[in-house]
Amino acid sequence: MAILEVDNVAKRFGKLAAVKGISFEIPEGQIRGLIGPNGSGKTTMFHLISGFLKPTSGDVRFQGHSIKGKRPHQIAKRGLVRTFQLTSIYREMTVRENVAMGHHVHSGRRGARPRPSLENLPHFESVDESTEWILDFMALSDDAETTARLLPAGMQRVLSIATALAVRPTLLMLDEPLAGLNPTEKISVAQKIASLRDHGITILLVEHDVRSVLSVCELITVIDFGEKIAEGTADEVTSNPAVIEAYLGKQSRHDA
Amino acid sequence: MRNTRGIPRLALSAVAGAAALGMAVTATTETASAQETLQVGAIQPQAGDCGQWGIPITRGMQIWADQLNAEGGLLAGDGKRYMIEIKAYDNVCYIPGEELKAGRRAILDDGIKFMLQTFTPGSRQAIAQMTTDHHVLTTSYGAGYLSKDHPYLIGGITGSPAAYMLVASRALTANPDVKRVAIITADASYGLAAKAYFEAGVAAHPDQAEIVYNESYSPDATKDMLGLLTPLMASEPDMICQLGFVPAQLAIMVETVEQLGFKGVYCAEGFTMPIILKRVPAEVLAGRMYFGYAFEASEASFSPKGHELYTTYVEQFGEDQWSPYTPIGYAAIGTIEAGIRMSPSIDSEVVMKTLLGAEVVDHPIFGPSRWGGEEIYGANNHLLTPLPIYNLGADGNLVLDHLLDHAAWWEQHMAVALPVLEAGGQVFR
Amino acid sequence: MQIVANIIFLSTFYVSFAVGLALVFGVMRTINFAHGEFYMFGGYALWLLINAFTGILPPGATFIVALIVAAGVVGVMGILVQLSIFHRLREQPFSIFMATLGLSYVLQVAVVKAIGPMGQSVPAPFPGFILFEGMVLPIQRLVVFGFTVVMMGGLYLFLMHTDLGRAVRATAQNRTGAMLQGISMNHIALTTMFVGSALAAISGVLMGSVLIISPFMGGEALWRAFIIIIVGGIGSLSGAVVAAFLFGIIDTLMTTFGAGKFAPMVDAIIMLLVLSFLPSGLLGARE
Amino acid sequence: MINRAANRQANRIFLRACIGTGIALPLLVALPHALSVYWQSVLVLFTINAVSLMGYRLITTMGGWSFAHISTAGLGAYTTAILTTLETPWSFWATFFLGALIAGAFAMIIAYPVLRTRHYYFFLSTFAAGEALRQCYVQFSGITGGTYGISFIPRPEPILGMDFGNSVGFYYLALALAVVVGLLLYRFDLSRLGHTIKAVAANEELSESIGINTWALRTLPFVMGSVVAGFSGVLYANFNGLINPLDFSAVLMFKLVAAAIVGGITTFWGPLVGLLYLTALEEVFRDFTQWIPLLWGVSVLGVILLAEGGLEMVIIRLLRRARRWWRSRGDRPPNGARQRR
Repeated sequence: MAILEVDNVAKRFGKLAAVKGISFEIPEGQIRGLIGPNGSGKTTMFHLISGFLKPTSGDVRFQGHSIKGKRPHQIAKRGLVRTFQLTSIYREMTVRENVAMGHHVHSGRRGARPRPSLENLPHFESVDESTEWILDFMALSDDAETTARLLPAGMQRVLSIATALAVRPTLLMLDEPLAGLNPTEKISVAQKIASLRDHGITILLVEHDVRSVLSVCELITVIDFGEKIAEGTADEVTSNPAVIEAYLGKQSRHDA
Repeated sequence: MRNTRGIPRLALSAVAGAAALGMAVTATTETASAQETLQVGAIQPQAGDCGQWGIPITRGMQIWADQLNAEGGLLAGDGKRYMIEIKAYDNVCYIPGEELKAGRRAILDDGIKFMLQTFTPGSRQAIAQMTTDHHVLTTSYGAGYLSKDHPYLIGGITGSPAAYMLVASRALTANPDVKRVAIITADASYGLAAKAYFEAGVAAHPDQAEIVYNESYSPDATKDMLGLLTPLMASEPDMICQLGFVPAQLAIMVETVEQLGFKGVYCAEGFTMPIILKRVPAEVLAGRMYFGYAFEASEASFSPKGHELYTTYVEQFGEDQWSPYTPIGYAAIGTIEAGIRMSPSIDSEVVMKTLLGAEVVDHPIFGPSRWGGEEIYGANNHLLTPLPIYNLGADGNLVLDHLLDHAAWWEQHMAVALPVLEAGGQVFR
Repeated sequence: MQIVANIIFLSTFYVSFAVGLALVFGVMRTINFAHGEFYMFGGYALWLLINAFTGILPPGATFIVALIVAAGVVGVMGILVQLSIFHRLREQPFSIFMATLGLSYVLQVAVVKAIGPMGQSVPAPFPGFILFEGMVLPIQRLVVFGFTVVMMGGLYLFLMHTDLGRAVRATAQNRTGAMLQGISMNHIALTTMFVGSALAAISGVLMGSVLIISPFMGGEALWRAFIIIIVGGIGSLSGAVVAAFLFGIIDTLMTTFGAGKFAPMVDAIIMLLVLSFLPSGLLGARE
Repeated sequence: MINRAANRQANRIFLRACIGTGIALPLLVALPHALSVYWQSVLVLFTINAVSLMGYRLITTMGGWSFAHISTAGLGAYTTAILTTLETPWSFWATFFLGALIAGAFAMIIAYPVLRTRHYYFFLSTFAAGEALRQCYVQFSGITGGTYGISFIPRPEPILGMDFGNSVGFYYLALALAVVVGLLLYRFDLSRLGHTIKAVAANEELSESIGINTWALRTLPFVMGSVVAGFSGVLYANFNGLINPLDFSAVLMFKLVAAAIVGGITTFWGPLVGLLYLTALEEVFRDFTQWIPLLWGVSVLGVILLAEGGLEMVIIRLLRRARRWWRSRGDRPPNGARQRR
């Protein structure tokens, strides 16, 4: 069953059509890549799915229910959590406090709603235990007491994913998680993403840099000028002439 | 780097804090030193926009004190001379809550027994109870609010707001051809009081004139005179009564309505002629500018003593800082001076009783005057001093147009004026 | 008909004051609260020079001297404010806002203490008026109108046809983009503060010739200008001009129909609604 | 899930604050008896302003500096002023709670427009909202007395043998309110909700994305702070016995903001330090009233430029340095300690 169904979603800003009717589905447990050149509308797409923008038309269904027009925090509560392109963390808090804050929807007396698909993630009774586990899992334990803004960029990126993980998402959307990282960091973050999927979390990631995505994603959706131009495995996509034209063509122009 | 930069800052803050603390201690322990000094309080705006009114008033009081001190002090009824010290308190632009705070400072902390304050009812009511409890004889340049329950509040002179009524009436009497009156006042408590009193003054001439324009403007919003006065001129008035503009604004007003074709007469509480005459020639305005509010010290004939105030002020602060508001504090505190001179003791209760008990009070500027106010305030605590009304002479100098007997006017016109004042919310019986 | 003239004169005033503030707001992305005091300095420059040169220079010439002197002196003050406050507190717009508010109190008291609290007015340097189609047109106001047009024209030429001006404009439209193109922020900030403050002073001289000059004239005008640039749209000079005329019309009509005392309430409500529901104003760029 | 450790920590800090208050309370109760009548009135106004500032600081924790606080307090003041001066007057105690409630309701209504704005836009939009409300006090003169205001507002009727007619009795009323409000708000500040509100202020986008209802958590402190303002307004009106639209004007709002800036808002007590500083400034230089606005301006400018974070940070740094010195005084080498660093 598809965990996320994007159904002919469009978004206009005044006269400008940023997204012109895009549809795709993500089956549960997949790592999906959403790629496209700069300005192709992929970040807008991300905002539309996570509720930070409201689609002009079309529908977004998560686990079978429409989430169109819902506020981002309501969507997050249902288990669809996103990160941001420019790393978003609580800069003045420690690493531990950041992750603990991620538990917001599970804190308090009523606690968490059980998420059946997350059986591979251990269950905890208290925020402290869960925080400890996530810090350990994301290899942040050594820096737990460090103020977040003092971490190197790569670690901040990992921290933002760790905070999102604390919400216990069933679908995690990562906005350019590998951009701006050095090669070693890229490998380690990519491994983390893969292991998240092994814990039962479906992942949608947006990348600008095609090469880094190809190795991780099972299926890739390519958009350009607000339209879907291709969908398929890494090999299919890279050999698709439309993709090469739109994407690599632009890339070479950009490089020149 | 960070640390070395931090040290002087910290040290600086610490020193500043210590200094402030030190000054606080000395300020509180310092008490009235000289025996023969009488402290007189002035609650007036001392800063900000309203300082344009409050500061000249306070300066006028200071000159009053300086003049008396130069004579060796005020000769009181007990035969002794007292040096006068003026203490100014800020009411932050006539905020009644701040008037009260200033009143507490003056009365509770400094032990002030004689004081001048703003005339607006809100400000007078703010400290009414405190003046009664602590026997603080409090004058103002007008009445505003008086009460039988608060005998220590007195209306020192014919000023705000009664003078507006008298000036409007005088202008109508002197110009029988004036039929259409425009009133423009600030949308503030002093402006609304003036509006009612202008109306009452016009009402005293029912067969002659009617009010054709009567609006309030917001003093907060930047006002372009041309835009403000065009609708007024559209009502084709032949007399304009204004209250709320500062002197420089009045000058621009006169220039603007002249340009818009106004040929009638003006009435206001005070015109600062030098700045007006820079804009409009004297021969055009001569005989058309009626004003009166306490007295105008720059005109020498009414009171030579009062004219000294003008020369001293101009010497000290410059001619362009002269304000028609300077004499009002000077005149209003004169009522207390008269009380102290005739009272057998300078105890404020005795002074109050002597003053209010006197059939006739010999005011240092206005001469013999009687008490009134019963009909408006339920208490005869308003000294109805005669009101000198001025006009502009053909040579560009001020002339004393008329000395109006307030008490007599009131007796004659009370029947028509009082209901108008009541409708305007000015009656506090 | 007089109403039409009044609308134009009032709008002229709003334009001349608001445009400098809009420029500073657009580029620096924060408000210089002391802008009102710079305007006030312009007014006092006129008053002092008129007093000093009476009998030496004709008032008209003094008026022009005052424009030049005030623009230069206050422009340098703008640079000083940039160096001492804006630059030190960059990236902290709220701190700048409050610091300049503190500065404006300091400058007001300084003028009260140096010159006195009494509001002043200068006789019109170009006196007289003309009658045209039933409208009274004071010559001084026509002169002010003319100078405002010249000032706007000069600003337009500067922004459109000089490299520095283009860089300022680029920064106002897109700060990050401008930085990526290698435009030096410090340079732009200094230029903007010089020009913006000089415009305030010029406006002060112009308005000082028709309105009252007091230590507090800046505060009143500033509140008005906030509303105008917010309604016009942050960073948009043309928006500021359009909004200035809009408020010129609204205010003149309200005064004409006897609702002048409600002006502060109406202004406040308009400002609240625009800020909340139309944050980019009439012509402002989306952020 | 429950965050036990954080909860325990918060309880511990709060207990310490309660004990501290308990120790200070007898001093605060005795204080007015050591003062002259005038200083008693200064103390009462200080306490009322302190209550208002505690509410203000709560609003700032959600990241916005409101400029409508004083006008909102005015709603409390007008509620009590109007109802206790009716021909059949209400009891003060009823208006006390009603006034705060109305202030809160107003905040709830304007929250919708003003909370859509951020940073100094928030400042400007609250300025506009506050000014619009204040203009209502002026223009709806049938109810509010217009520019004349309302005078001769009675003092609260005695309860439990407490007379509020004099400054000391009224001070105890204000003090009781300050202690109750202070402790409640302090506990709230330490609570998980309090932390979450600050997290929203620090990064609203991230907070929304991890499931925090940021709208609710920005509205909550705004409304709570306004309720507190309402309480302070009620006391202000009853203590002075009169109110006027001018009592809620921008000059006085600036004082409140200046107190928060000069004192700092990181800690709970920072704004109170600022208020103490400004009150002292005003009293010390009261014979130089014409200079007071300059002193305010210089204080605000000086703190922003020279002591980032306000006086609280200066105090914290001094305390930290003193502690370090205390600890290191035993093993400090005889000379050259600075050079080593």
